[in-house]
Amino acid sequence: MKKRFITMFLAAALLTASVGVAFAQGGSGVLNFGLSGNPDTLDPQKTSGTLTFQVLKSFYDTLVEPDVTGNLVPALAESWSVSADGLVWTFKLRAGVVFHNGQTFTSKDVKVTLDRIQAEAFASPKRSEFVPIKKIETPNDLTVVLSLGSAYAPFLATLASGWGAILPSGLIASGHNFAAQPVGTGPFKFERWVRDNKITMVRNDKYWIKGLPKLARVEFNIVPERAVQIQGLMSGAIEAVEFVDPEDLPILNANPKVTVKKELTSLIMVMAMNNSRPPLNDLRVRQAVNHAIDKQLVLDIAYGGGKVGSTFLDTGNAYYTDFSSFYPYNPEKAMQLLKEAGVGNKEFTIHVPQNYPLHVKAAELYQQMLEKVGMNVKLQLVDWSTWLSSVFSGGNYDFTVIGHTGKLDPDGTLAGYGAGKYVKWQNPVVADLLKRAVGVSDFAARKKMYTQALEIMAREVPFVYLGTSYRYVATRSNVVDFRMTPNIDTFDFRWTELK
Amino acid sequence: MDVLRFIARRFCRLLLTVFIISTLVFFVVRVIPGDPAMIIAGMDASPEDIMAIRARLGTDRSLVIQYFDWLWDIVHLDFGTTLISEEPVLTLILERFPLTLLLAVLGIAIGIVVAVPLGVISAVKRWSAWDYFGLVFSQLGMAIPSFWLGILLLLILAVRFPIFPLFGADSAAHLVLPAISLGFARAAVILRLTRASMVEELSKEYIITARAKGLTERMVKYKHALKNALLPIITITGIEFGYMLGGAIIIEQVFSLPGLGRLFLYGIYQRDFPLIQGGVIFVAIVFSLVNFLADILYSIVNPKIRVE
Amino acid sequence: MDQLIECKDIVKIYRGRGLAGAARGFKAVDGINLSVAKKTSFGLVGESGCGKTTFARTLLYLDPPSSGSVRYDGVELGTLSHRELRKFRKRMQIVFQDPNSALNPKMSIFDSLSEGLINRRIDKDERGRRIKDLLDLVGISYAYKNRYPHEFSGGQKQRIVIARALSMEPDFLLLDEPVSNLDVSIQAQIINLLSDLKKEFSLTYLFISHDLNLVSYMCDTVGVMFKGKIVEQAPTDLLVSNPTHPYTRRLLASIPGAAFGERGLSKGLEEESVLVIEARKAQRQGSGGCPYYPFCPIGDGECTSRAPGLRSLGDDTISSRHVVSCFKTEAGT
Amino acid sequence: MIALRKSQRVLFSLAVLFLLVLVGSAIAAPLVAPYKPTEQYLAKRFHAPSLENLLGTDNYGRDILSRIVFGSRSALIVGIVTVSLALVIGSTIGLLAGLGSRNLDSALMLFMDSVLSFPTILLAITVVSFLGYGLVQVMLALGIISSPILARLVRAETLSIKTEGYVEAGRALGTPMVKIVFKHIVPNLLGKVVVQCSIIFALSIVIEASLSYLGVGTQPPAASWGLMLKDARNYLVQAPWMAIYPGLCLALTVLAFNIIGDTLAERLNPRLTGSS
Amino acid sequence: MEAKSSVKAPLLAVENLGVCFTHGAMQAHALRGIDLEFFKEEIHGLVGESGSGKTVTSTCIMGLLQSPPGEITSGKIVYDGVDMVPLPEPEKRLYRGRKIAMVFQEPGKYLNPAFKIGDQITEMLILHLGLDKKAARERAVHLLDLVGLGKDGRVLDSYPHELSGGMKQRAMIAIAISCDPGFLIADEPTTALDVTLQLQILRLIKKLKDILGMAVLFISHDLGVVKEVADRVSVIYAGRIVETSTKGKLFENPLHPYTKLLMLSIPSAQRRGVRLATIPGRVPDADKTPEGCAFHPRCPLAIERCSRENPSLGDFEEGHRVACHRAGESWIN
Repeated sequence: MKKRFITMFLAAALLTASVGVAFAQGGSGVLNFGLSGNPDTLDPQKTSGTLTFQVLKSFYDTLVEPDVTGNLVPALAESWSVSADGLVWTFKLRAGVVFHNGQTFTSKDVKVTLDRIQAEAFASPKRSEFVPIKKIETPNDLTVVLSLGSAYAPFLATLASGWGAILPSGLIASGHNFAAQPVGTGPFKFERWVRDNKITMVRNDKYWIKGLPKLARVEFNIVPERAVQIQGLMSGAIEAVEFVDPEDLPILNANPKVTVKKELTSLIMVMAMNNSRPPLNDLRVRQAVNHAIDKQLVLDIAYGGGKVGSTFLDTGNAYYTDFSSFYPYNPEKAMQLLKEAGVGNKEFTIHVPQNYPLHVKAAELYQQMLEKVGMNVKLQLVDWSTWLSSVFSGGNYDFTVIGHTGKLDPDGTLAGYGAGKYVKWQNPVVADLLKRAVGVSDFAARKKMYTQALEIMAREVPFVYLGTSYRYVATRSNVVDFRMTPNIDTFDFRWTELK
Repeated sequence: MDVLRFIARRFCRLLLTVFIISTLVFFVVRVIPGDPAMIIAGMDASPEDIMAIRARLGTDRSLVIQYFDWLWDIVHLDFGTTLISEEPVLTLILERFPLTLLLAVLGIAIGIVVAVPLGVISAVKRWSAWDYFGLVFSQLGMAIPSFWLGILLLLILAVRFPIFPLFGADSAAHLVLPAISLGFARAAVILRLTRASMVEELSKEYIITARAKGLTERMVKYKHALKNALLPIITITGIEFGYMLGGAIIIEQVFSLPGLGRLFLYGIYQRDFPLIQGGVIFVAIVFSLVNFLADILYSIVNPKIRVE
Repeated sequence: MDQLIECKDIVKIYRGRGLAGAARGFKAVDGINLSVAKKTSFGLVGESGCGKTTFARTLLYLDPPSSGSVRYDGVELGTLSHRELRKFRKRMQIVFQDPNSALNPKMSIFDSLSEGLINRRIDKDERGRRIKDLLDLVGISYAYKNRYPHEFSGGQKQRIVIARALSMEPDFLLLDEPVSNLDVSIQAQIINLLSDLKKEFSLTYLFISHDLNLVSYMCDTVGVMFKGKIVEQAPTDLLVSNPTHPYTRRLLASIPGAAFGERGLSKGLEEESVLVIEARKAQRQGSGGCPYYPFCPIGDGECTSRAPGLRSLGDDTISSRHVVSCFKTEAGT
Repeated sequence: MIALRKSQRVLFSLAVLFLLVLVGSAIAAPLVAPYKPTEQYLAKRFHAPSLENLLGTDNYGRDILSRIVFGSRSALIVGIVTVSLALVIGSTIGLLAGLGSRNLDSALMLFMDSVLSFPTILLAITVVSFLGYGLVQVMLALGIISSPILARLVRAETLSIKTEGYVEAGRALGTPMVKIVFKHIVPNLLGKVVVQCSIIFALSIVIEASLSYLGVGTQPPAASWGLMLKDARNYLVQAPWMAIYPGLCLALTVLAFNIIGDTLAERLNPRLTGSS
Repeated sequence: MEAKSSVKAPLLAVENLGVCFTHGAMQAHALRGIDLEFFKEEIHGLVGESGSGKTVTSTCIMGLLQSPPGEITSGKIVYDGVDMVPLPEPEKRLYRGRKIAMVFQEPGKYLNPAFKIGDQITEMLILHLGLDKKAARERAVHLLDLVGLGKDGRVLDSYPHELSGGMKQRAMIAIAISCDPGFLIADEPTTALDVTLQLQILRLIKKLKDILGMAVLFISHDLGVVKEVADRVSVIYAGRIVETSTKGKLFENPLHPYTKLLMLSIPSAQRRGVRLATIPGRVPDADKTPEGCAFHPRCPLAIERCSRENPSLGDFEEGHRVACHRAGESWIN
């Protein structure tokens, strides 16, 4: 008997040893990156996940892209021109760009790619953003002419977003599975994806920006435990992490081999209120809730600091205007307003997506602050899927804590509010302003319209606008020039080097 | 003949079990709030886009039609593709399974290597220091949640004393700590069982015979009693294996291992129905197979069963 | 004579467990006909595994027979509903072999004895009185009424079990090896008690045992059972003086020591080697011959081809009551 | 030998004592706990144990001692509800299978085996996803997943008790089936069931902690040991006390239940109580 | 045969053996001075009811008394001139199986289910006789033949459960006699067997005694069995031998009232209608043995002296010893 068990054990051990031929690491050009989860898919047109686009940024390019300051600059398109009515866009494509599979990039690729995302049967989640394109013409290999049905201000931003990635037409035609095997023109070539373990990519030697990328390869290590990520960063097993919980800052700052950079994100942190549910349909109650929250404290403790906001846009946005004088932290005022509104002991629930620990932490703080002004508030964690369908889409909630990711164009953020989007707040004036602003290309004119709408939103407070948090980018000290793309928060490894 | 019938009967039972559990899960996961189309679409998608995605996924059809559709596919051994990433479910599962299997096997092996000898000594030397050590060991094993043990082990043996890697699944060294965390808790159970089984065997009449034959105490205990005492351990090992598969989810999470458990958890969170279905079927089959193997092994080792 | 209990062609088949096992059955009782006259005692003798206990349980419909009928005092038990059967069963009580298992360890003996009385809707005061009478009857002090079974010895437990059976005021008592787990001196006490009770309450007994000595002491008629069948049945004296079936003879001859040892009946007791028995079993396989053939010293070819049925040994009133199932009835006498 | 046996008795008494203290503090939690368990004192986050906060404070400055005391409530409730549910579901199915026809038995056991063939934690997560996150749902899930074990036990015991003489005698005495079940069968299988329940009790507390770790268990800010452990794992270096004390409590509670279960098992198994 | 006892020295003698069990504060004197002699080629039957001390006696002779709780308080067990009681355990072990062997009541339980019969036999041969595997197996085949399990040694490769009850007991006997022991203890070897098998096993033991020239201690509660098999009979009651003699003398003329009552309490066809003799009460527990003669509370002949003075085992007549103040007296009129 005993013998048999020993044999079994030995066999298992041998098996392990043979499976795991230790991976040869090292070389200054390899960056180990700590990622907390998997991308959903590697097909840029079939997803909406932030984390997914963060990874895809290295495989694909777009016609235009944001630079370090957030301005849209040429990428695969060398230049472009717009007709006076803003309906016809002519793009001059970059010559000599080659896809990872060796195919040369031409206007055909743009057309086929855009056709793909527009196809109804393909059911891309971002299809509606491309529907305004009525006609795609390719007069020659390096020219694309896109005609819109109506003026659409965010159009360039749409092309610069992750889902505007250009795919090789040949592979699209042959039905290539981009979800598992991405092929683009990006700075890195996809090598391998072992789900829940790692994604590896190697330098694209034929990248169209000469001299870039600098790294030989990047490995995304998928490490779900935050504590493990941090320990990995401190011990050098990981060179950079996706995200740092502010709670870990003291340890990281104490470590000389780790550098932490603080940047303002483009996130809009809020606690949304369901404006259709009494008594939250009463403005006084919403005002009371806003008065009850010490926004800076919540930002500091839950999100590691940031800039307090006062309306529904990230505080660093060019269209942002400050209205923080409306509802300063004032618990007495809150209690008084609640008394006036006669809220009494009614029970409220804060629904929080369980997969976002920072929001959960913020929710615990909100809950305490609201209780302090006499509201009866409970927490309920839900998984992301339930949050999307039941809370966000179904409107089954009183309060919910969430952060809205930044967009390249304010319309991406604001569209639909005032007309019942998940906070169920109805305001025809705002709805109309937002709708009309889409067709206005002039910045000043557009900003005026948005400021008007944002002020109403700031006054009527369908949300608690917490503000925009800081992002802490922690890397080993030898990592130079690891960038995060502004507004869309994706990783940009092109300039990164290891010293 | 008898063996064939036995196998056939077990196989039928296995199929029935799998059918029941997967049907149950089929309806349960579809009644859970949550919609894979919304996961794909995200927060900013338009309702029309969501409808289109639903149509593409086929989740807009009635439950009954979806059920029979699924049943038809399963009968043809088609597990389908995942909804979110459109990868073949079976491939994904088979890719991830070896690691989880290895983890479970190692966990069991550690459990057995530690627990069986300790259990035997505890039983032979009842109420001795060994026995109390065994008692404390097994109770701690049951009382410490495995995720805790895992994190502690990581902090001590990967951070404080960097003997083992922190994360990843590239070499044998990566599996040592996970296997220990997984095996420890189950070792407790196996230890208790071994001890009870050995104590029971030592009180049996044939032990008196063995002594009356003039055998040494060593032979009486470690030959005559032990062989009988080990029999039930085989059965329990099969059942323990099921716990290992389940417990692996947590261990995989702590140690960043790309195992079946996390895949499955992801499936549940993302409402990726084909992935959940496939996972359920696969896990149930594996569990049943392992128990079936344990039964066969048991019948080989236990002469009494073989004839019946 | 008035028959209290009559059964015809009782068959009890046990099915195997599981899906496939159901098809193959095991005939524990294979066509038993038997009747017990009122106020007499019938003894059923057989070795372990011959189906005596299964037969006892089917007779009381504790486990209904697979086929065949049981008439009790003229009533067909198979036609009764559950509820009626439950009422009817009270008239037929059973005493088991193992007194340790016959009493619920979690109930005091007073509670155990009350069970039947409660079912008969006898009020509380009356119950106490009756239990006292019953315990007196079987020789257990009423002072022990609140004790639990483990506080009693085997003999005392068996007395309590008998008292419990009597609490239903039955007219029929099925005694399944009532003394075989008891010490010699206690055995005699219980046997005497049973004899006294039979007289006092005009009881009818069906006495099941492996001990031919005991059965022939207790009973008026004896049936010998082998592999689910009765192979010989006769009034006790006749059976003892003129055992006809080779199995009966073997049983008699096997009684060690005092009673029959020196009576010269040991013919047919030659030890059959294990291997011979195995070979004969194989010879008989599937051919439906006499089940006793493998063990039989006088069996021949005839016995391997077909099974003998029960037949009377004579026509006169006495020998007609002696029935046996063997082709070779003359060979042994 | 006898002296050593005594030490097991001491162990048993200690276990009982510990549980009594636990139950006492759970009942009198508001009196025992120095602070409100959910009250945040953001000014004193991560304070080490001191006279003010005997076991220190957590990442919201909440008093750990108070949270542990209130957490004992949810631990005990989880155990009690899980065991009760498993008892109701498991024993009913076990009794039905043991007493019913062979087909009913097969069907019920097939169903139970199906449930068992699914690893515990996965099943719990599935059930909790179905019912929603929260303590009540977790208890329901734990009850459901624990019941097959009890069902099997009850069935096996019922099948064996069914053949005991006193059950047959009861039938012969004309006792109705329902009465036989409650007077003869249930009291005699209770012993083993109690032992199994003590194991389920202990296990349910540990699994609750594991589910909380995965984020599907008790909802914050409620005080639960599992939740405390989950939160503490991120602050092991900064604030080890956040983990040590709730972990200790959980381990001791499970230990106490196991010791009690073991002792009961020994008392109930005459073979093991033998002198050899 | 009878002459032998006075001439030859016994192979094994138990002298004044006393055993006490301690359970906490309770002390049970299981044996209170046992004297027994065993001669070569002679079967010595030891008769007694459960709790009388039969099994404790055999356990002591085997040197397997568990201490604690048991303890030999007095006396010697002399085998071939050596007192085994004070021997250290390793030396005692050399007697067990080699010189003194034992056959138990339930072969099904006393055979290890996980080992083949062959292994269970050869294991001893290798250990005690130093045979190699091949020689051991050859001897095992021979042993099986000796106990009637066939000449081909097929049974060696069987597991215990594959054998019938009778075969198991034969295998058990084969194990016991494997090292050619001088002394064999048979503890109720036929009680668990069917009656028809009982006689075969009894005859086998007799045969082996003759072939191997062993002294046999045959323990039984059944007077009939002892009468069948034994040359000499001792009756044990409450930890003391109350009567001992050759079989003939003891059965013809039982002197102790207990012996006599035991004989009269056996039912049989001949005694039909005759009330069985009973012994009131039951065997006392070892911790509550009465003062004086332990049997006096149940004895029909008891006088005042019996409750005071414990009678010693003395010669009543040549070769017939009895421990009774009123030995040989009759109470039936």
